[in-house]
Amino acid sequence: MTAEMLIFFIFVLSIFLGFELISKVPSMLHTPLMSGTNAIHGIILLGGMLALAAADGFIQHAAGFVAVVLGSANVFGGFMVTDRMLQMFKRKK
Amino acid sequence: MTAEMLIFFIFVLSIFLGFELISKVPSMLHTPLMSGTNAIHGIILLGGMLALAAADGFIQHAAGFVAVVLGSANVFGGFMVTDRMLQMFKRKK
Amino acid sequence: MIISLAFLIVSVLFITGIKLLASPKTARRGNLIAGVGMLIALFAVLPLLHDSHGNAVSLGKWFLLITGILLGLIVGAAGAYKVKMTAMPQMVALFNGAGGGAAALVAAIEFAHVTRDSSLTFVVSMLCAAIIGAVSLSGSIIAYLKLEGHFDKPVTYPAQQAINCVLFLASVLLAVVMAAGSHSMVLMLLFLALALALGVLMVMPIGGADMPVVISLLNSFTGLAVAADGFAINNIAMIIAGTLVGSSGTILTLAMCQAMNRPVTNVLFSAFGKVDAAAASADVATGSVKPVQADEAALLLGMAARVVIVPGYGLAVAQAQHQVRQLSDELAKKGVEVSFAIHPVAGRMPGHMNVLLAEADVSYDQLIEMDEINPEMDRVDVCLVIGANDVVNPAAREDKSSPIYGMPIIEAEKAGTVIVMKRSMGKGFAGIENALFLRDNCRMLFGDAKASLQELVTLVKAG
Amino acid sequence: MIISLAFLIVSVLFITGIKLLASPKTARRGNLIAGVGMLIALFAVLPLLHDSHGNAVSLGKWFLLITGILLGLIVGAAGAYKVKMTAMPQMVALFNGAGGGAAALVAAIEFAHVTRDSSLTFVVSMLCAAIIGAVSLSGSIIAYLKLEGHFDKPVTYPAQQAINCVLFLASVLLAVVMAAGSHSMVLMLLFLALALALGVLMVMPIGGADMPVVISLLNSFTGLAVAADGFAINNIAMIIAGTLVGSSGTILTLAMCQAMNRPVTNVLFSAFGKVDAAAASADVATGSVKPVQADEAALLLGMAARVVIVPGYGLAVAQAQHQVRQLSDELAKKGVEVSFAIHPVAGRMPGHMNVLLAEADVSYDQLIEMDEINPEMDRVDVCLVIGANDVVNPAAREDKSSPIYGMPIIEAEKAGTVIVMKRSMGKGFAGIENALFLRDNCRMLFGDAKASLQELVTLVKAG
Ligand SMILES: NC(=O)c1ccc[n+]([C@@H]2O[C@H](COP(=O)([O-])OP(=O)(O)OC[C@H]3O[C@@H](n4cnc5c(N)ncnc54)[C@H](OP(=O)(O)O)[C@@H]3O)[C@@H](O)[C@H]2O)c1
Ligand SMILES: NC(=O)c1ccc[n+]([C@@H]2O[C@H](COP(=O)([O-])OP(=O)(O)OC[C@H]3O[C@@H](n4cnc5c(N)ncnc54)[C@H](OP(=O)(O)O)[C@@H]3O)[C@@H](O)[C@H]2O)c1
Repeated sequence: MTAEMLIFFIFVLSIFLGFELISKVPSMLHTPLMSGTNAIHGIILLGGMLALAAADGFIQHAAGFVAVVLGSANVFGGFMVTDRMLQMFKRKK
Repeated sequence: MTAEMLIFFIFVLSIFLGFELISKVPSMLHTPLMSGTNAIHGIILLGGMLALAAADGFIQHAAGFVAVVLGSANVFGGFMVTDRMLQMFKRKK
Repeated sequence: MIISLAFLIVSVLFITGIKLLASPKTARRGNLIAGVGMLIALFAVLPLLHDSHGNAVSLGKWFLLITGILLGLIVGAAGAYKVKMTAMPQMVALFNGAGGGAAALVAAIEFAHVTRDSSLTFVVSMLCAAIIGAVSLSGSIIAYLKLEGHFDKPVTYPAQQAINCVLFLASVLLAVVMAAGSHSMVLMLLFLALALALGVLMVMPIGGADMPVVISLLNSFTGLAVAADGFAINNIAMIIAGTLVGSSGTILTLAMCQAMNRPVTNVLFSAFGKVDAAAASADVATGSVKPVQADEAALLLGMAARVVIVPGYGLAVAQAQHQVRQLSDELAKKGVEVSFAIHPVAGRMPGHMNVLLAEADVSYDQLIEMDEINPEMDRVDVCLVIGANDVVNPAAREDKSSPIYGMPIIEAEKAGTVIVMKRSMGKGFAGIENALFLRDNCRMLFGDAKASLQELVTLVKAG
Repeated sequence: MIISLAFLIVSVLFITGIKLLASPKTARRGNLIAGVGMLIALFAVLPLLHDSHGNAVSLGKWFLLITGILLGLIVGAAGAYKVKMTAMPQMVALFNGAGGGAAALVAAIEFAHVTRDSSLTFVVSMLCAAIIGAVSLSGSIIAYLKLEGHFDKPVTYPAQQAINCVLFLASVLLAVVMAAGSHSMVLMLLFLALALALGVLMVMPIGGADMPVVISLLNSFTGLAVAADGFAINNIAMIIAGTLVGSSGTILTLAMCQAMNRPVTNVLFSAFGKVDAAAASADVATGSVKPVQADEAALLLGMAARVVIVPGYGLAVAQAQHQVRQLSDELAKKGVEVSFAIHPVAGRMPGHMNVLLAEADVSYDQLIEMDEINPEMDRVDVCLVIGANDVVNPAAREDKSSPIYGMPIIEAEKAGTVIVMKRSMGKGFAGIENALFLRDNCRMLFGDAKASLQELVTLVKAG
């Protein structure tokens, strides 16, 4: 089987896994969960880094730089804001 | 990434998926579920068919034939016995 | 090989993180675990970096890379720690937009590297990443602005569905042209512009209170865009992480709509709230409501054995979370059993009441979910409804013609006495009358929630 | 490409099937969907068949293939439709053994094709498939024999753990030798023989009543063996299906143990039931038990407003499911509200009581799960315990030193009157006394469940 096909299998399995992982979340966790998964797609930062590294010429450099900044804000801001939200759900002493 | 590595990814994702799919089954379904998944690993029949097709010499043919018979019994018997079990769980009219 | 294994570990950490995030006790740990996964991913990608000729990355580029990451970190951290608790959804919208924008930019840069030999899968995944990422970017910005209150009402205009359709078809056409071999950068820019416009136009007609749902949807969009980028640049961690977010985000969006008992299509396409918004502010219900003064209400509360407080959007508007906690403490001192009944869509974002009360340090053992409190409601002496309206509206159970018919509610009317605190007979989010206020056992305590609560606290303390 | 897509569809159907199997309403559909997946897989593999030189398969081989499949189908169908309802676990054990055997054989045949150029992954996966498959085969056969009652007691012998360890290490050693390059078929046969012995020795010491757990574990073993075969022969559908069964089977095994409140290690390694088996049959409890005659019991039942029946292993032994249903029908005719309280591990396999009562056409609306009935038990007039013992033993809640302490039980003792139907003061599976029988509100109706029930039916009808 081609690598492309195998990757497609991985894609499909991930879809099902994503569905299963989230079934039946209590509604009070909807916002933190949205925020937490939001942080995870910050992995686009990797894409930004790869693109910036391979950039040629001013425009590509500029675009790559912006992508890295945005991706980095997504990752770090995302995890931090989620943590702050979840910190509030602590049980009283 | 090598195809072998991709397959390993698929393996790991399937493990997680298997875990997630079965979380929180009511105990009355334990036996049918055991029986149903038992039927699914009957897919070894495919392995038996491939092995028998590629067999050389008497011993390999014999072993392959036995593998096909066992695999086929696993598949067909498995699905049928599960269906018979589940048929009993019907709601009365 | 080692890098691949690192990405496998990253994927497993993300999966575990999401799983733990879905349960209250482990949620925080889940977020940390996913964060560790992300750090590993950041280091694992370093050996893969190279310039367009396959050579090692120059010092200048390293400088750019590190500056960019640090800049993002600073901006992100500042946003995350400065934002007020109740403005969290805005923040999430912005971070999501950032991710979408990054995904679109990465796709555009990769597009510049497309040659005649590039495979179709490569080009198509890039085009998908570009359009979805750009829609997510502009959509998130509009969602942010709406949540900040910059558009009072859903913006509607004639034939909006038709215009969106035309826009969408135009971008698909453009995509086909590009996939067929026209790799001009001008077309790419046009394509991105169309996508940005599409994002704006899609979100503009949706009511501000539905923004949490929209953000959740755009969140799953960004996930898919990241996965598509992952296909294009052949990075397995991006594919898996993006897809997980894409599919779990979709389920989450549906779960949010379900909690409001509205189909997702209704949220996205019906400009809910538009129709009734005007009526809601002006119209004051008539009928025999029985007002109550603060001193009598304090008496009723002080004598009760069991009080259930139903908080709603008005409590958040009044920023009275600390006052309600004081009241609950004072009552507890008098031996009254106080608990909070939390409706899943009270307020304007899922978990709004939990976050609000948590800010005032209300223990979550005191919070009871709707399904648990309803069967016990007839054993409750006083039900104190603070700034909630739709979530206690009996029409949801009784009136088939009501727009909220079928939505599960907190059955406040079953309690011995119901005291409703709000400023007027104003309507709630759904813009409909509430027959609860006319019931025999219901008394209205008019006024801003914060002021009234303060008064109650003083009276209960004194009494 | 098309074949790959077919296997993708097969995987999706298996995933969906397993998901649906996990919920009572959709379980049957789930099984059908998985079955459709299997049929697609069977056709998708046909284009991949070729002989060892890569040529098309000869007619003779097609004949063998088809005969083999038909033979398996006939044997499987005969087994599936002839078996008695209560012998289902035996049947599942046999089918599971068949799968394990097939996996081991496939691995052995592939081993014959190993050359100097074969990759290590290939050889290692094959060796894994061979050992796990063979263990599953022989283990399943022993489990089958135990369930059929061929070994009365768990077979224990000195140093069994040590012997198993030595056997296991020996096979690992052999595997290392083979992986290192000795591809002799003799070694392979020795390896298989060791694995078969290991399977026998692992299952022999385990008590017969724990066989459902063992079968579930061996089921997940077979899944893993199939996945390993899939790695070796590079078939993605086998990898995914096998792994899904392997991991879901593991979870299922743990869930079964949890329902009995015993750690899985205790089930597998402690020869539970052995120690107490002797005592259980001889010892008769003393103390003041209050026997009751059938006529008085019939009176009590007839006058009750609400009766809850707790069926147990004894009902299955007596094959009295039809009689109990008649009794419930007769009582219902008199206006008595009758329901059945189902303990998760009543009987000797999970769901045993459900299957048993379903056979007698008891509607599953009448079946109530343990957690639901317990809070209502004090509003029940008569609790009729038929052939159940451990699952109503209050020691599980009260006596910290009891081996079943901590197991959730059906709280029969809370009912107005408890009537226990059994043959003697004999102990149940756990081999311990039951203080319930000595309670003031408990009356014993001694005798075989079938006979006693028949009597009760006649008396209730007449009365
Ligand atoms: N949670 C979510 O994720 C989400 C998302 C989108 C939509 N929604 C919708 O939002 C609604 C939530 O219901 P709800 O009962 O919480 O709120 P609501 O129905 O919107 O009612 C809020 C009430 O609070 C009162 N109020 C406003 N400011 C106040 C103040 N300063 N002091 C005292 N009272 C004040 C208002 O009445 P006065 O003007 O008379 O004071 C109003 O009737 C539901 O319809 C839900 O479907 C929820
Ligand atoms: N369900 C599972 O998956 C599973 C698996 C493994 C182990 N187990 C274990 O099995 C036990 C099940 O509990 P249980 O309460 O159902 O059964 P039990 O505790 O084993 O008791 C069965 C009782 O039925 C009586 N009996 C036997 N034959 C009878 C007949 N012909 N007529 C009337 N009574 C008869 C016996 O007493 P007399 O001899 O006095 O008649 C015995 O005390 C639990 O300990 C559980 O952990 C269950």
